[in-house]
Amino acid sequence: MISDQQRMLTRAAREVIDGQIVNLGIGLPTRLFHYLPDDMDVLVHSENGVLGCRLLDSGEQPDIDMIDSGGTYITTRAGASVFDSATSFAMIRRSRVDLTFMGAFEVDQQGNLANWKIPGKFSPGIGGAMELAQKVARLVVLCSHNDKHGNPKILSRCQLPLTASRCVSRIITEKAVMDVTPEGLDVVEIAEGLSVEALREATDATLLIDESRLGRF
Amino acid sequence: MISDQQRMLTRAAREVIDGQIVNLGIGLPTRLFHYLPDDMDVLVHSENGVLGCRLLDSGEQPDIDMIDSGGTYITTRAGASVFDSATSFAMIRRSRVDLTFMGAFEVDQQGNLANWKIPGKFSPGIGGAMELAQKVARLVVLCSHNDKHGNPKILSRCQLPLTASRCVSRIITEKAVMDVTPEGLDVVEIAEGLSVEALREATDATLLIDESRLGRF
Amino acid sequence: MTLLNQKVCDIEAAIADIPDGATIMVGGFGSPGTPFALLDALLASGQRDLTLIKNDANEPSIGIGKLIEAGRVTHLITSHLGLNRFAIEAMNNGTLKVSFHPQGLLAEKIRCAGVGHGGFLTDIGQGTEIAEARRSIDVDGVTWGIEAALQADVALVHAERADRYGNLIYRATASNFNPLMAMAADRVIAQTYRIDEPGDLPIDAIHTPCAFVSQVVQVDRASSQQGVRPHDL
Amino acid sequence: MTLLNQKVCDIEAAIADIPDGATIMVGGFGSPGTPFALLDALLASGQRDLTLIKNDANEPSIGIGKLIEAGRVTHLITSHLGLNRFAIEAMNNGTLKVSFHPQGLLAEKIRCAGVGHGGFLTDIGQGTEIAEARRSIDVDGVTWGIEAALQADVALVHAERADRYGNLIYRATASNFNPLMAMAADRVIAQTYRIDEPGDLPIDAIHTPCAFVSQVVQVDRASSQQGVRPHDL
Repeated sequence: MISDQQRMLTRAAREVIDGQIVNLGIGLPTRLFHYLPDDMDVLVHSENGVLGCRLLDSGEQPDIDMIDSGGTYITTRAGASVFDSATSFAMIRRSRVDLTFMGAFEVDQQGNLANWKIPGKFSPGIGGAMELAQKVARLVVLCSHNDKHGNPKILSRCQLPLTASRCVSRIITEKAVMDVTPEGLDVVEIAEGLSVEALREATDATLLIDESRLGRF
Repeated sequence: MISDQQRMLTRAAREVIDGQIVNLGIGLPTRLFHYLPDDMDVLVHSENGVLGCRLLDSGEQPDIDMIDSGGTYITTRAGASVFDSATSFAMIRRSRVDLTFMGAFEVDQQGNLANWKIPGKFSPGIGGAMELAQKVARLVVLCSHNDKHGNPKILSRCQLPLTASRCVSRIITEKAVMDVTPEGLDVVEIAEGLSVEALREATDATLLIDESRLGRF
Repeated sequence: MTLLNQKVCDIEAAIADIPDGATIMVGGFGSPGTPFALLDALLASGQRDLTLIKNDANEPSIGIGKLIEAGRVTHLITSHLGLNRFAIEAMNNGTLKVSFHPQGLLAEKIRCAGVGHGGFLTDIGQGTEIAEARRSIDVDGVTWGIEAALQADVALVHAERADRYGNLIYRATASNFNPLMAMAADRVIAQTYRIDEPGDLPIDAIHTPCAFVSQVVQVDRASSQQGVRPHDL
Repeated sequence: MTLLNQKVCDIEAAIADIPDGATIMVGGFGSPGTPFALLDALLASGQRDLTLIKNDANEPSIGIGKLIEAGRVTHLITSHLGLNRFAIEAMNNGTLKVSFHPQGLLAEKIRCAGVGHGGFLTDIGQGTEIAEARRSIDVDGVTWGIEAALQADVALVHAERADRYGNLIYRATASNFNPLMAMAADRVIAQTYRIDEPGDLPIDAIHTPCAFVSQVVQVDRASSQQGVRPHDL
């Protein structure tokens, strides 16, 4: 049986269109590397200065000058390029990265995202998250539906300091695939076997659910 | 017998210190290429994006992708690099070009320089002159002492629109070598055979002349 | 943005949907780096009322000189027209509006748009007529002139070599404004002598990563010969 | 500036005259591009009360981590400390002042000093606490945040290869902040594995032209091994 994470990653990989430039946030999104088909013309951008990352094959020796922004040794695929940090963020700020996946502490129905700071508890710095969140053409949040205490992370309004406002297009959790709309979060898919009531209970945001067209994943 | 221009250029070449980065303005200063000794570690910067220009040897075929900022086909010497226009002007604005030679319509005893525009008569644009004049570490003006009507170009105050203010260190004409000082133009050398009176007559600025230490060139 | 696998196209298709009145950046400093073939296609395609952004106006009857002489350019944003007497004439008789910027500031205004900033603060031109035309601001007791980013609808750039994803390599002094303009326009059309497969260009040698480039067009090396002038000096 | 023919020197001489209290930029994103040998020399040389500017704090007990743990750093200007728990601890217990900037803005603030501008206008962080800390300005009806240029007394950079004039070539993701910092400090000290004669580096391959570099120091390739970590993911 596949895990929730595997199911989320399999679903998330379907967001990627052949020919796109994609950035994978640190944590769970980085694992999407394993889910992208090799035969697609997709380049993975990493903000430390590389476009066209791929994972090392098993047994392939790491190059100590070649990491991604999370510090993992990577290598490059055909069509890759390397560049300095200014060029890397120019790409981001000019929305030349088509799609990014990011984790979240909180995400809300306005599309606001909080994923960098928990005042008094966690503040290691913003890194590249703010620019990615604000400027990448399409931002898909990939996170657990609830925190480890069971509290909803999908909210009507974020409480934590924002990474960027009104930046999220879609949210994928183990429970649902939801799109940010002016009226609320439009639930386009729900986890196999999960009831609409259970989803509503686990969520602290306005959910728009039309059961007649609700997909399962 | 050598011409006035040859004498000026020979004198100007002595301004260059081994190990410097030098920019040669369009016109007469460009001819300094011919006067720089080959055995010096000197790199000539051209603002279109090359550091380490040299003239083509006679019979050497031009490369259509390799010009200097005046449009002349050039080539490069050992230690050269090429770069984009932003990098080229970063070098200039950061005063990483040690020395530039420029022509002048007018130059005055405050070190103000006018060499880009004659309102109503000549205004083809500023090009790179403003940034070079304002920011290169040392600016030596290389120009005729008087215009073609015999009017002084060395003035107490420029009348034409300025290229940059208080930017000139030294002026070399066919008549004299003069340094800009708070008290006036300090004449350090005078042309062989020229009288101090003739120099004063040809000049419309305060000249400081101490005949006991006055060099000839 | 254009998908990576859909960038190679023919020159007429690349130019055809540029509208009348477009603002177009054109690479090149003098002849090197000028996208002569794209400019010839633009001339043939017929767009009017263009605003061009280029370091210079090329020389008479080549490059953007052809477009200016054909009356297709309303406004030229540039640094220097010294080598094109027809452009100076058009400026002087009022048929061509010309906006001049110091060369390095022009480069930075373009780069500024290319990296997604709104403008930058400079001390270049303080005390000259350049500064009189712009707004200034005091920061920590220093007065800076504000230069706004300069954007365009389209950039036409020239590269020595490319791959079909749009990675670009420039050569020698044909680089100049090309890498800056290749970041700064909504749509970036690159002409090149050779289009390779992804992976054929060394990763450390790529000057403009493909992310910035919308379309890649292969042109004949002979198209650049219109810029060749007698060897001088 | 340093004359072209006087740039090669030994590592102790390069570091020795950095004063206490200096502001020092340090290249590198994580380990790649971090000038480990120069940092070790700085540690040995004894300067105190340093302000460091680096993307991150390396990892515990390597690179600038050593300087932080030795109590030699008063202020760190950075983007992210995620991989160095000792640096986070020092920040939390108040022994290290930390100023955070979004990574791309940090890069641009450095680059801004490197090209001689005073600052730039950005919309990054508008609507977040980043924007509350800075001044803003309206230009043509759009509100922009003003980010000031970030300068330093010294930059320590790492290059794969150099020549004795100071031309630099970076490699792979060891480029990162190095070319930006190599423009932005009053004095730029580059460490490299190999110093060639002028003319030995291909002119199109040079990333940082020698004009920006003050001193070049040859270091052993093994000096970078301190940044090697077990292969993860």
